[in-house]
Amino acid sequence: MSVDQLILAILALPLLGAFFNGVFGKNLPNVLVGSIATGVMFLSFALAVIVFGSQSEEKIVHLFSLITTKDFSLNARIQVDALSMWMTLIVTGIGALIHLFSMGYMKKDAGYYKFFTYLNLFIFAMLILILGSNYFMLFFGWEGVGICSYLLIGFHYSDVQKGMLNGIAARKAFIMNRIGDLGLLIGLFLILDQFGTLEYSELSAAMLIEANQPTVWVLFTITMCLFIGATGKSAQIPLFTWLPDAMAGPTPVSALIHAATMVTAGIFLVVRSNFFFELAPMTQEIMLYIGLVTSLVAAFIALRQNDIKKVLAYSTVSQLGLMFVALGMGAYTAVIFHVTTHAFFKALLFLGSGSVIHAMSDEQDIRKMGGLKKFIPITHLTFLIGTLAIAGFPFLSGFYSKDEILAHAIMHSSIIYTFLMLSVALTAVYMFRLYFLVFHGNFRGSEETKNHLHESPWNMTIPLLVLAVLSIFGGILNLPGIVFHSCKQWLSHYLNYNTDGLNLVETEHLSNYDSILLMSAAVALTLIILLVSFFYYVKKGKLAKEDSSWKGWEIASGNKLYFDEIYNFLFVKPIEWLAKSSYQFMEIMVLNKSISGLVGAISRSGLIVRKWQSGIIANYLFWMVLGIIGLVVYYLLKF
Amino acid sequence: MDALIVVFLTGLICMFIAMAKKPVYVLITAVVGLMLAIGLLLSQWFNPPLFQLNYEGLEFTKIGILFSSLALLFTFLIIIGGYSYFKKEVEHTGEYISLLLFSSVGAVCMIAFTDLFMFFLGLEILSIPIYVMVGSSKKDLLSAEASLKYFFTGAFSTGILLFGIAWVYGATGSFQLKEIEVAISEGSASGPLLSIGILMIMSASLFKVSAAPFHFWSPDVYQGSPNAVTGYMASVIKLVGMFAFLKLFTVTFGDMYSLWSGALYGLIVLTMFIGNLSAIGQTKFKRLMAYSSIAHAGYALIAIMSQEPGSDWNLWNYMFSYGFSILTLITISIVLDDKEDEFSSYKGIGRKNPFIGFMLVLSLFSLAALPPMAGFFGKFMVFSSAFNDYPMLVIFAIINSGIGVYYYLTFVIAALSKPEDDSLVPVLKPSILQYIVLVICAIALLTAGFFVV
Amino acid sequence: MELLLAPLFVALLLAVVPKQFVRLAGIIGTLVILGITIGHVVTFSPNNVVSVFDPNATTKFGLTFKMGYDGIGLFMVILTNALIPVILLSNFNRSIAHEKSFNAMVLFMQFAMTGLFLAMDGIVFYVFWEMTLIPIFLILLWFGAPERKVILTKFFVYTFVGSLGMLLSLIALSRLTDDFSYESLLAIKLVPKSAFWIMSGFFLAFAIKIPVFPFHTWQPDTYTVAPVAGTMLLSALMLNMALFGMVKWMIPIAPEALNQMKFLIISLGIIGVVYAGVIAIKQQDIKRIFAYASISHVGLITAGIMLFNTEALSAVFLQIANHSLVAIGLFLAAGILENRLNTRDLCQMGGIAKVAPKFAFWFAVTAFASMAVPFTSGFIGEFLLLKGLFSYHWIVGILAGSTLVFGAIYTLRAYQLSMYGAPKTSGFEDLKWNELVAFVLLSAVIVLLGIFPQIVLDFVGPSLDKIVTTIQTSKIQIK
Amino acid sequence: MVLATIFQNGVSIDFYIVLSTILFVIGVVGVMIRRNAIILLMCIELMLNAVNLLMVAFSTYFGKSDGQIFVFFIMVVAAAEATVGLSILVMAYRNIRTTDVGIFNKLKG
Amino acid sequence: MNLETFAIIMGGLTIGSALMVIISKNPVKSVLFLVLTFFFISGNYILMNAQFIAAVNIIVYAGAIMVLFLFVLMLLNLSKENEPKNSVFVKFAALVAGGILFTVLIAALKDGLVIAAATVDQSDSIGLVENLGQILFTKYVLPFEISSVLFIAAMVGAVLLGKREKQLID
Repeated sequence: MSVDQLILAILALPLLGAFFNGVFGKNLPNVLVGSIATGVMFLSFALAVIVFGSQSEEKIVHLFSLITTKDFSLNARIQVDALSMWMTLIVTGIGALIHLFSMGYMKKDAGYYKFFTYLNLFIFAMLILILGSNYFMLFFGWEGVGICSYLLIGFHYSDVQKGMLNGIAARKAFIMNRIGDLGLLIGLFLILDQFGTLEYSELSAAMLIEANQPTVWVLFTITMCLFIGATGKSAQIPLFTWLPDAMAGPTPVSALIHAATMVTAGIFLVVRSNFFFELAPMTQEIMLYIGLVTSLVAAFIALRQNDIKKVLAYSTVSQLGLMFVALGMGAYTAVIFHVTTHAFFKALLFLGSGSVIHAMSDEQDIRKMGGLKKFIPITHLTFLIGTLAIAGFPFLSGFYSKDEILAHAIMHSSIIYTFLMLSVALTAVYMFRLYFLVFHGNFRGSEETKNHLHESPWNMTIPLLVLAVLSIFGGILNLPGIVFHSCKQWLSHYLNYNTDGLNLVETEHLSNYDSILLMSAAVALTLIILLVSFFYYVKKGKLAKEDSSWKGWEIASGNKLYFDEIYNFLFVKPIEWLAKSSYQFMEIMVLNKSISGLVGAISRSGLIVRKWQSGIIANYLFWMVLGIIGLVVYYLLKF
Repeated sequence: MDALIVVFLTGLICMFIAMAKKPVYVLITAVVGLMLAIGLLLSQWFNPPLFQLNYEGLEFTKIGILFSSLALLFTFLIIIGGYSYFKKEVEHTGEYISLLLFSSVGAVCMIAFTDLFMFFLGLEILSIPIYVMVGSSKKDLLSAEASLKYFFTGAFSTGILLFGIAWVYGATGSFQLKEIEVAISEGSASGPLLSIGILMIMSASLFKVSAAPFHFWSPDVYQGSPNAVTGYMASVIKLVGMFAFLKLFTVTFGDMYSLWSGALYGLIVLTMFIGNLSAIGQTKFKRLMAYSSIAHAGYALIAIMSQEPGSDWNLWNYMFSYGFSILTLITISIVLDDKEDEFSSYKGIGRKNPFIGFMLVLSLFSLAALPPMAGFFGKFMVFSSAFNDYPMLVIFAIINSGIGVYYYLTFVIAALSKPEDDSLVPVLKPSILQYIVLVICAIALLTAGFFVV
Repeated sequence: MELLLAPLFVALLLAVVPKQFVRLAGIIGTLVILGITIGHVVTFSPNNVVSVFDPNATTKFGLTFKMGYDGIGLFMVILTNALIPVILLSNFNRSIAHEKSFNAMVLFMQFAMTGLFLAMDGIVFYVFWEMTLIPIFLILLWFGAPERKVILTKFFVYTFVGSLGMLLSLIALSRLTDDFSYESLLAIKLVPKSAFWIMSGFFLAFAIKIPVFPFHTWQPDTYTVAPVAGTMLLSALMLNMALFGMVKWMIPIAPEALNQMKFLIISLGIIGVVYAGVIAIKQQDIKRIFAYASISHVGLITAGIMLFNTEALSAVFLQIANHSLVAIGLFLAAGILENRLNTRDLCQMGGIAKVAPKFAFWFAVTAFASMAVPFTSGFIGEFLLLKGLFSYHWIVGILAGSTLVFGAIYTLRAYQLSMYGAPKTSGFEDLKWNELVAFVLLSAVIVLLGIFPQIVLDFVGPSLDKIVTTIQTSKIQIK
Repeated sequence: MVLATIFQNGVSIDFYIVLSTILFVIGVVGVMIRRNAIILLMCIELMLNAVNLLMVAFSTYFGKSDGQIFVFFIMVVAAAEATVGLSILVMAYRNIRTTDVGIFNKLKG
Repeated sequence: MNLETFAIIMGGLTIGSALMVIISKNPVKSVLFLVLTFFFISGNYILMNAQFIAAVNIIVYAGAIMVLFLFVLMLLNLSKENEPKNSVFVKFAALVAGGILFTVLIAALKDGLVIAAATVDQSDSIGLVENLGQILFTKYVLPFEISSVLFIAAMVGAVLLGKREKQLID
């Protein structure tokens, strides 16, 4: 099979799976449904690996033309290059694992077949997003993943207690994404207006020629619009509040969509558009600061969250913020690297938490957990690996990727580096808090729950183990070159021709000495926090505080810095007020009343006119005489 | 001329045949006579008439032939559609029908006149039998009242008309339309005498077509008179009045256009508004028809206002569609035969009797100028002929059409909606004759608009 | 000609069919008509103008009776004729389907609409335009909710008054031309002032029927009291006539006023998009929500028409098709809810997804199509329209784009309040076969057009090109 | 003849125009102020006579006899009208027992 | 006494008796004043050399029509002064309207009368029976004949309305 057909197969397999499960899944046994869904994912992944291995240069596969008008055409095309293939690998790979995990996790769910349909559909949309050769395809997939995300967040919509709430969370996610989408769409229009095409290759080629470059302001607007789109999907300030709420969905969904893949679409967008962003330094600055603030804010909020998934969600937001900081500094390959490792360990963490929740009979509150390491050893182990990875424990994947970003930061500005270090430290703090509270100490849940505690089945633990391995060794992909010179910065090199933009940026690297210095600082920080946490939670046996005993910053953190309330006050309430008042005032009072007023006036004047019709002959004759008088007077006046 | 004689003779014969106390014979005679008359009229379109007299008081132009045959056709439809009413009192059937026939003699005179003698006589022959017919249901108090009102206002307007004729005579020295026209165009007659005379004649003509402020009689009289007579007044008298108006004012007094057009403009606007506004909120069917006929008089007068050539054709089309619509409605009300004439008694009629419902929709929407019914085309032609000179007038008329549709619609809704108690709604059984009338009307309303070549 | 007369013939035929077969006969009849239409579509080449009827006569007032179709006309005809069987089908199990009068009126309406789309003469257009009012009015009157009468009067009078505006414009035009054939009307050269008034007259008629803000107040009320089938006819088919009329008649006849009116109409359209979108957010009545949604969507289409370039107009036709499909789907869903729960109040619904999963799924598909998500027909159309509007002015583009957000808010709200949560009622029956088939057919077309919008574009493109270039070359430059 | 035409003897036509106008207006006023139907009818006759007077005056003034012929027809019509009017009146009287036109106001609005 | 004075006196008397018609409270008096008015008008006709019309006027109007009126008055027993009075306001309004009508008509005439020139020689004979008969039966024979329709219609109508219905006898 040629690459064209393979790539098509990669795309088509999830779709076929979704279609098959969607149509026939209802009447098939769950095992079969799950196996098919998972099977196509693994197959897809395998094909992706083949393509990845065989394809070395950029290739565009033309499928069909969506629209052709005189001015432009929008085509369904696939672009096979390093970036897209790398992302494909992540998506299909992690996707396959999470599918496998879901087979166990969702076992007892009534909507089993639906779940896998949606998941497959999601993978399909995500693949379109990353494989498309133009912004239009990207937008296509972009919206597609939004819907799948919506469907999956609100998956338990008919839950007796939380059905509506799940729905509201899903809606919130969708609408916030839509706001970002609008920004993206406008960016697309601007691009189309300026260049007349949406193809990446044509655009980047056009941008290379100075004469074709639009003015700074236009470029700024374009990039800002794209960035707004990215903030929506990648949960950055101001559009980040949907992501924690999105945890209402089943845990595998959180792992796949809201940690590993979909939320990185914004990152992908910026990396893809590097040829624009490189020439828009102002946007880069904005991106950098927004990323930084997001990272800190999210990390801060995560400190006092008690829902295991919420902690992970804020951690995701924080990590994404980190990535945007890196993007703001133009460190595209570093970001992709971090995306990759983040996908590994965050998926791992989420799946681990899923396993915990599974074991805890759907309890998510960490205050009711504790001491779980005895009961679910595999989960414990893998979760620990994930925690260490995200906290930047030496030689785990997170360590390398985070380090690379930090290295860029210190080259950029030491203040940013400081803040980033703060963010990293906070990450370690809340992650260790989470870990210790869940797995150490005494079990704090009910007896009933305790009796049900059990390790997850094989199809859930295998993905955990695989991801754990990846989390450990993921760093190999892009070693900083201190240890093995031969595979130094492999990923960066691989991605280079996609991401070096206009060849304007020379990717600098710190000297080995500086690198080691930085690394040691980070490692020291992590280790200190690890030790302190260990003493604090395990030795002193501190527990998570009750909400009522929060003080000072804890209140702010626990209440998510009141973002929801502020948004509610600033946007939701005014719009609802506007909706109500414009209905009541404009629609009923002004428009309807003006019509009915007109009608009323007409019929009232009808009543007046009818009064003249008194029924008395003398009056009629009188009117006639008046008519004649009128005519004569008319004559007198006019002639 | 020969048609005139035939109609008159038919009327006479009817009276005598009625002595046999067999209403059917009267009907057959009237039908045959009218058809003969219409045939003779139409044959004049191609050939010279059989009788030719020295006196030229009557002249049948082509448009005159059309108008008079239409008037006779309307009379014909009224007679057969209202037959169920006429035969109720056997001893009067002959009188009813012959009075209508005599009246239609007047109608033809009033269409074909060439001097004011025939105009005046035609007007009176047209009106006097109808004064009687309005009061013909003698036990009915309202009928008597209507008759009295019609008579007094009518006689009063006759006085005004004669006063106007006298002044015009004084100014021009003649009763011949041709001579008057010449006198006016030569300018030898201009002056207050002529102007006031013309305005007086206009007042009387406006009375006949029931335009404001000379319209007051029509709602009362329409309501009070028997249904068939209302139909006759709304169709034939209005048609004839309009044509006489047109003939007098666009031809004879055509050179005084600047005088009467201004006055007519204002009165048309007044008429349309009064007619339509008063019609809103009416609960009596025939009263509604009366107000709508007032409004329609306003629209039709626009044809007379317009100085475009062919306004007589436009008027003919307009009156054609209007007449058939009214005849349909009147026939239905004859079929329903409701003394109270309230809207409420029409509730659900159309739903229970689909054909009647169909005809109701057809005629009411034709009145409201909804295509493809003929009413739309009539209105369209009239309005478009006047738009160039009087855009504002046309806009007023259009606004009024908008108001008008409201009350037609209320009636349609009442007639077509499902009644609460289905058993109360009668199943109507129109006679064969009424079916014929309705079918003729339906064909006319549906197709006429398209064949104005 | 058989294209035009077939519906009338079927309508008459339905009057004599025995009552128990009438609903079947209705569907078969419409399918036959659809077959005839497909025959025309297959033999049609988009560059042509096919004359259907031309007696070569002119009446006294300039009526030429000319009828024919070009790409856009035939597109509208096929859209109408394809959707009417679906509408009949979706109402197949309701009592309304057994009514002769209902079936006959739908067919009669089909006849009138076909005539309208085929009209090549101003008067013929107007005649059919008004003729459509009668069947829909009767359907609403006979089968609507009990409180309908006042609202129906408002609807009828409102739309009628609107069309009087068009009548006035035609009357004004009658002075300037010998006959009303399309070519003669296009050939008229107007001074800008009179062009402005003539276009305003047309716009009044179209704006009320579409409806465009602020002429929309009849619409939510009417949609709520109408029977489901009536709402479908109104929202999916009736307003297409107005949009079609704007493209084919209003602008080509008075293009001199295009630049004057452009700003005004686009503003009204955009205000409608935002205004209706905002209002829909807090409505409790599900039909009302969809009614406002419809106003919002067509506001966008209206604004798009005024851009008057081939690209935007192609998108307009795509959106017309999309809006029709979606409207039928949404109102079918609303009708099912209303029918089985006896309420339209969202607060009294909930949890239906659990008891009626099939319904929930297909309703969701339609709802997503309404939100213009990818793979549905709305996506491309909306994309192109927004792009066009954005090029016109960026503020307009952004405001219009808010439909993405508002659309998501109100559609999802309506969907979730009715479908999500714990079931509040028991015994909610899932989709019947006919409803299922209707949903499947609609969704199939929605997805088909979502992936291959080019078929629509190719179909209408040449005709639109012709219209646009005629105007550009002969009369004015479009700014 | 005893009298040569009056207009050759100093009486202007204006005199008769004014005279007949006065008579006409008296008739009109009478119609408006009286309520007895018979008197109303009489006032209308008075109006017609005013017209007759004017017609004859013009006819004599012009020396054309058609004016007088017209007067003749007016009389014919007046007679017919009076007949019909009185019979309507009698019929109404039978129904309501009054000739007061003010009573006839059941039809209105 | 010249003709002018005579005409003025005649006119004055006509107006006076006409006024009495509308002023008299008793209907019978009104009828009699109307008859008187007709006589005065006939006098005017004679002044204008219209002898035939004068005669016909007296015969038809005073003789026939007014007798009919009187007859009906007596038949309906309306001779008493029982006519209900219009309110003062109505009378006042009617008088004002009449006054205005008169004023505006005269005001219109004040602009200057233009009357068709008396082209024909004002012969004395036009008002005579012979002359009128000649014209009536030649030039105006058609209206003459047509007026028969009028009379028949009026007759039939009068019979139709006047005939007592059987049921109405009480």
